[in-house]
Amino acid sequence: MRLLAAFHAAANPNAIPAPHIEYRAILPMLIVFGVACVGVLVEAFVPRVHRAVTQTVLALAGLVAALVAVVANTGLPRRLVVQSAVAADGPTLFIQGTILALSIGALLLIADRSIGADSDFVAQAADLPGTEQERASVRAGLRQTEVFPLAMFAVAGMMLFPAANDLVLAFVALEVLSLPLYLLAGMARRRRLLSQEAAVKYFLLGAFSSAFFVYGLALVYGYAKSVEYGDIATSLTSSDRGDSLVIVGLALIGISLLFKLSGVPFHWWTPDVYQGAPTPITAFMAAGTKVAAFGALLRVFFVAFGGLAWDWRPVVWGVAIATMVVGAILGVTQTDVKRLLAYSSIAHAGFILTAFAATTRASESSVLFYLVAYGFMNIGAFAIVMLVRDADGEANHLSRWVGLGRRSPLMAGIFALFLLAMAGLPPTSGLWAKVAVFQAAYQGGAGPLVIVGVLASAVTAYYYLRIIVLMFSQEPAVEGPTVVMPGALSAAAIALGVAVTIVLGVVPQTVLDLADKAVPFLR
Amino acid sequence: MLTTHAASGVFSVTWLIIAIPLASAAVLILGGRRTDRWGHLLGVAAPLASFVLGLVEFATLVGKPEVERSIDNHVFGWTIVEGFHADIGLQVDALSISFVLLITGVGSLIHIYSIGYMAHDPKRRLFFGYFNLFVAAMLLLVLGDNYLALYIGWEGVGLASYLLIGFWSYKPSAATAAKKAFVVNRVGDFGLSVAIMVMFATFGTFSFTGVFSAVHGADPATLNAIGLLLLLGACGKSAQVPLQSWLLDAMEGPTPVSALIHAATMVTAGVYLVARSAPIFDLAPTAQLAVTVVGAVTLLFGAIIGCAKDDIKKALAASTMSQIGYMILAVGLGPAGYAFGIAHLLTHGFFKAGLFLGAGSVMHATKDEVDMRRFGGLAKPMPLTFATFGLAYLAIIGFPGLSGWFTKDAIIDAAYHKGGTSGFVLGSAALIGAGITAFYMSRVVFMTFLGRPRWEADVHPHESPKVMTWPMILLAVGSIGAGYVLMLGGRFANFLAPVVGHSEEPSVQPASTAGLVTLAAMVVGVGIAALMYLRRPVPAVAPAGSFATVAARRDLYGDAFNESVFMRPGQYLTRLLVFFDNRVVDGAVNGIAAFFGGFSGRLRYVQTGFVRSYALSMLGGVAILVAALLMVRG
Amino acid sequence: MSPTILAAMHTSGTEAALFWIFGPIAVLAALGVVFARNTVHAALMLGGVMLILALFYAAQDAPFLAFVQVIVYTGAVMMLFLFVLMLVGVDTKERLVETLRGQRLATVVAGLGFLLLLIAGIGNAAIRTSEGLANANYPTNAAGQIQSGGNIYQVAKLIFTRYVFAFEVTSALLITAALGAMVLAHRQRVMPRRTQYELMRERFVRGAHPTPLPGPGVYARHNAVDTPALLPDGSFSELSVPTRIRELSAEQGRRPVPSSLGSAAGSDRSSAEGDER
Amino acid sequence: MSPMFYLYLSAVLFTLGAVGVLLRRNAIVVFMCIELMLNAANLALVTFSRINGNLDGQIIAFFVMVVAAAEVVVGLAVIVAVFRTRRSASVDDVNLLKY
Repeated sequence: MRLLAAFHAAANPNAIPAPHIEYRAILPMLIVFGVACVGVLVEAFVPRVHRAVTQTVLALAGLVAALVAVVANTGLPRRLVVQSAVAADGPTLFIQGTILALSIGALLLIADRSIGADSDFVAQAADLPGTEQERASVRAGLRQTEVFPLAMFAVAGMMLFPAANDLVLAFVALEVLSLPLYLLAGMARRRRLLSQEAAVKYFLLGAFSSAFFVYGLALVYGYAKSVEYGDIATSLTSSDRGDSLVIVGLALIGISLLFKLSGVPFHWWTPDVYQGAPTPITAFMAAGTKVAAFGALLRVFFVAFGGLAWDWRPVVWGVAIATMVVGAILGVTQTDVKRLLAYSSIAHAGFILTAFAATTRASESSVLFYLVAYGFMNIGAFAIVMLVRDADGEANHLSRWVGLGRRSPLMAGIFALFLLAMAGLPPTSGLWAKVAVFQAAYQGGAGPLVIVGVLASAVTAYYYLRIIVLMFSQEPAVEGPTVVMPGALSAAAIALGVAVTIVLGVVPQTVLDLADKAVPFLR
Repeated sequence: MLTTHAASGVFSVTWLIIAIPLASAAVLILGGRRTDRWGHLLGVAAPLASFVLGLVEFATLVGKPEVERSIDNHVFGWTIVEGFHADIGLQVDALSISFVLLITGVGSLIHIYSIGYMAHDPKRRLFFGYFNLFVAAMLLLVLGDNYLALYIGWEGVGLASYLLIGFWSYKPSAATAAKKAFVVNRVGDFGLSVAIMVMFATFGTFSFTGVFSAVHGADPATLNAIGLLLLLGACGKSAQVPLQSWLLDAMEGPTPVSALIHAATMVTAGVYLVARSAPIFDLAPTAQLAVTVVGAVTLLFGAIIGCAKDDIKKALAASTMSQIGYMILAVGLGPAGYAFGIAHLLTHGFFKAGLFLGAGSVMHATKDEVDMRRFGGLAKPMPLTFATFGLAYLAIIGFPGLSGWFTKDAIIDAAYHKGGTSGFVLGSAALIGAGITAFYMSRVVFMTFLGRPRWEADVHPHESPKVMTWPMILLAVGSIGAGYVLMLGGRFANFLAPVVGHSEEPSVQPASTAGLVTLAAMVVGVGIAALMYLRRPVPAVAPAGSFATVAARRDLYGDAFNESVFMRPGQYLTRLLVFFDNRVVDGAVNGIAAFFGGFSGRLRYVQTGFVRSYALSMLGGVAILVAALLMVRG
Repeated sequence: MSPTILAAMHTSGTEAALFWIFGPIAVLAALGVVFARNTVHAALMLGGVMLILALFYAAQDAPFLAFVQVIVYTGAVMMLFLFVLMLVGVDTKERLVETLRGQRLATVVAGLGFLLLLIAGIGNAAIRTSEGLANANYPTNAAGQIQSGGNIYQVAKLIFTRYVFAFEVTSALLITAALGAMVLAHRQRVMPRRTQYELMRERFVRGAHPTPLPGPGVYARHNAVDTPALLPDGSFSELSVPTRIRELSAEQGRRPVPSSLGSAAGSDRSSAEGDER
Repeated sequence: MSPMFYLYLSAVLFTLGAVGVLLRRNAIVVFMCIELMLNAANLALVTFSRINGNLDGQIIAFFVMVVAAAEVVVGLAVIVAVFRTRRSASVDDVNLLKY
């Protein structure tokens, strides 16, 4: 082989040497990309009746295989791979593993069709809502199975985003994860208008924010002469250029990341999109995107711009406070459960930002732990939201949830568990997640943030507990919605959520150790 | 003093004391309608089982030599976050076992009573579920061997209390009360959680043994800060000034709830917290002084409010507030007072539960009437209730020989013994409080059971069923005897000594000077009440326009004099305090809730739904962030 | 070309002229994108900006990008935009009234503020030298010889070595895009295809104009498409001129009907409204 | 003339694009303005590439173009889907989700 290459080079002095690629290190991502591509082929060649099953099995197998690959890679040395475009280090593996596990949960929800004849997805996205054509598609039992490859592409993007070691690859990954989500957000079967509106808003604002990313990238490139994180970090001390260039660039890049993780004031899309998108996609997006975005945020800000920490810290403080306050206060008067969870997700982003603002080693590991805990409670909560239905599909208005605990105590109890977890109460993972981030923040000198965080979590606890009280202490409405018994797939997803939430609540140490072993980021 | 011993024998199953009610609660809450038929029986059996277990442990504990009377039952090691290993364990010692017996003992009685009281409620099963949840949480609170477990229990009782106050949430007042209790308690909980964080940051551990062995070298300022934060937590849960306002409203819950949670157990958690943290407070004089001041203020505050309430449950609630003030005062006195505070807590558990159950029995008999002006002369149709209520009443006012006399006098005495001006002021406050207590409690009894009947025509009072009267009888027995058992010969103080330290004071002499003065104050209080509410008919409508009524009854010249000289200023004071309570404190709390609600309600309209507005505020945010970064840079 | 020259900050005069001529045009065109009422005009303005940028790329030693810009952006992307504009309706004009209160003022303030910050950021960058791309395009080897190369070769080399992974990953983007467009546009037929017979029935039962519409009239002096046809009775056929053309000619002030036959003007105007096949 | 002017030009174009996003109601034009922003960024990249004396900037610009092309396809597909449902391409009309 090598001989052949040498021969080739001798024959043509201009031949570009083949780059060395560490395939094993990027195997998890390659598997997911590959499965997504195979999924597209399945759409083309497998008969319609078999597609859904084939896609489900394929996607699940792919995710599991990728997860296995992530676990198998834990022994590899920490290094930069693929022409130093990708960082193969602990946080990468930890985040990728988290994203894969969360994606398995979300995929189970996406694939589940047991909730009556209608799934959450359109029969045909191209049908106009309310037309005879649409009804005919529904009657024909069609199903938009392209959802699976799209979701897989998004998963692959999410895995790549925090692993990328240069800004270009990060940008490409950002788009790989976003584009499928824009499409998927518009595919809800019920309330198509809302769903399409969500897609348009998400798309326009997402594209707007990624334009800022590109401009920031350009400015950083102008300053550092390179976009590789390591080079940027070096240039901060050695460059002869004025800092203003990199400061503005850093701000613009940070804004785009804050947009993805719904930091205030870039959170606007969150409630609208969470509410409008099909619930399984909301679950996927809420869990996966947040993990990926925080992973990338940590890597970009700690590895590339760690030298400027003194400059960006105060701003992160401000953003964290605003995010916690907005998420906590606006959640209080929400009446739609998905919207409420959206504001809760904003508040949680704020809590995580407090640890981030502390910029210590502990803040890295505590953020990782929080992401695991939060991701799973989120998947579980949205899974339950998906099951509370009446004749018009999901009953998302909170007034419809009154007395649900009387009607279906088990499901309402599980939902209550997830709410307790979000409130950070024992015996759930949420408690330790909060303890971890607040402790990291406190030790990192962000005491005031901790105070705001505790107050904000008191306010959020108020609205979570309000739902619990609503479900349990009042009689159900006569024509209220019922909780559909979950099918095997969504039951598995819920069980996954419950298990992780409780296990991490009781014995968090294993995962905390893992997170601690995973950090720090490869610098 | 702080060494603990590994658990063996019966102590190794201490966790069952908590697990049994918890499991029962899980069954009842999650079981749905299936458990309707037998739910209440399970609900009663659970605390009874825990009580029996507690008794066995108590007996075993008493049989051990004093130095071994602290058994640590390690449940599991819990390495939580890097660098700290929280051994979640249960600690059985004199203090915790006393609480266990109180909670499960009185709790069981109230559970039994509830079978009858809640018989007609379609959600009785759920009620028992919450009740058991409460018991489990409260047991965790007192049995945990570290602050973290205590905090978990603390939050747990808060949740159960919230659920139970709002149990009849179809009543808007109940829902509001639940919310208020929740919000006020969050303030206290915040203090506690910060205290725990500071503790961890300073000592690197949560466990009682760890913290207490580390306090000796600690910075006094830190200890004072921890103490004050703990006090804030105690104020929230124990309804002490300035966080007292939720307790009166909490009476919207079913009466057994008021009896168990808002009189006998949960509200005493603050006392437990201070007593448990004795080693910290002993080294933090400022915090300790603050504790005594809070206690003294509250005991007067509650007593005065008690004089003005016509609602029997609110009057009792005010008295609870006042009595807990005594306990807080006592535990603030340091080693001299811990034993008395806890002893008063135990006797109070009996007689206050008895009073509440009696009140519930009265309400049960009069179609849920709570206005004492519509009672009167109930002694005849309800002799058993009257007898038990009367005994509990005598106990609370400190009638010689009954339990309250032993413990309350001891506290007053101990306050005077503190010495100095502060000791005198505190003791006098407690003394005056005792007089007022006698007055308003007599008022309650006279207005409810004596005098002429003032109930509505369609009300036919009758004695309550046996399932309700027996618990009352047992509690009355406790009200009589608990004092002897605990106080004679300093028995309880000795028992508690390994936990809270010895007092150099000799055991209290019941016939001391202070005791005699207290007795006199009590007699005066009862006498005034008798003059006002026995010799004179009680109007069925509150004398709101008392100017006019005074004029109408001019022939009773002496009474008019009484009224204008003693009553009016008292009334004004009372009104002022009630006003303060209703407007200022409630106003602040309601205001906070309304603020968040209103703020949120208004702020949400910022989310206009217009993409362009979103994009605009994003661009604005970008500009601000960039500008901020450039400015930070210089 | 000597690889060792260190390009100063100053560029050649030709380039300066190019910039000062086309730079302002680019700004004007961008303003056009923002303010043109007609969407097609906006699109054309954007195309103009893109072409000018291609020119600037070429001037800055980026010939490959210049061509990509022309081919991909101006050629493909802009065509896509125009295509969709046509699909959505070219005649859609935006109302000029701003419905969101304060949006314009706030936009101008935020925009100006942002621009100032950007300019300040760039201006304070203290960039003193411009390296130029001579070295990058024609690197020397150890012996001091200029190696084979050129911009396209060096760009390709970078893409396929240093940036190879990003390059591969973009394929996922393209697949996603294709898949997405297909999902949102392609419809599988679930209802049986309607036969000729059914289509015919549908058309006749509705009773609307079964035959093709009449073509425009052709007269001796006017053979434009906006000249209506004459009916046998001498009146004008309202249907013979497409609506859009009628609007256009009305806009441009041309009477759709020869003035010599003015009697039909009224009927034509009335037809401008109702005719919505 | 210094290459800096290209940078200033790119800043102006970028800001104009951002302003256009906020002012235009037609979703397609809004999107065109976003494309304008990306183009401005590309100009900055190419200019920096020349100033820095390495080709990375050009490569990045190339990637931005590819990404933008994909984004255009997806975006226009979404916009057309909404247009077919509502017969309106105005972003102010997609306003059901709020508060």
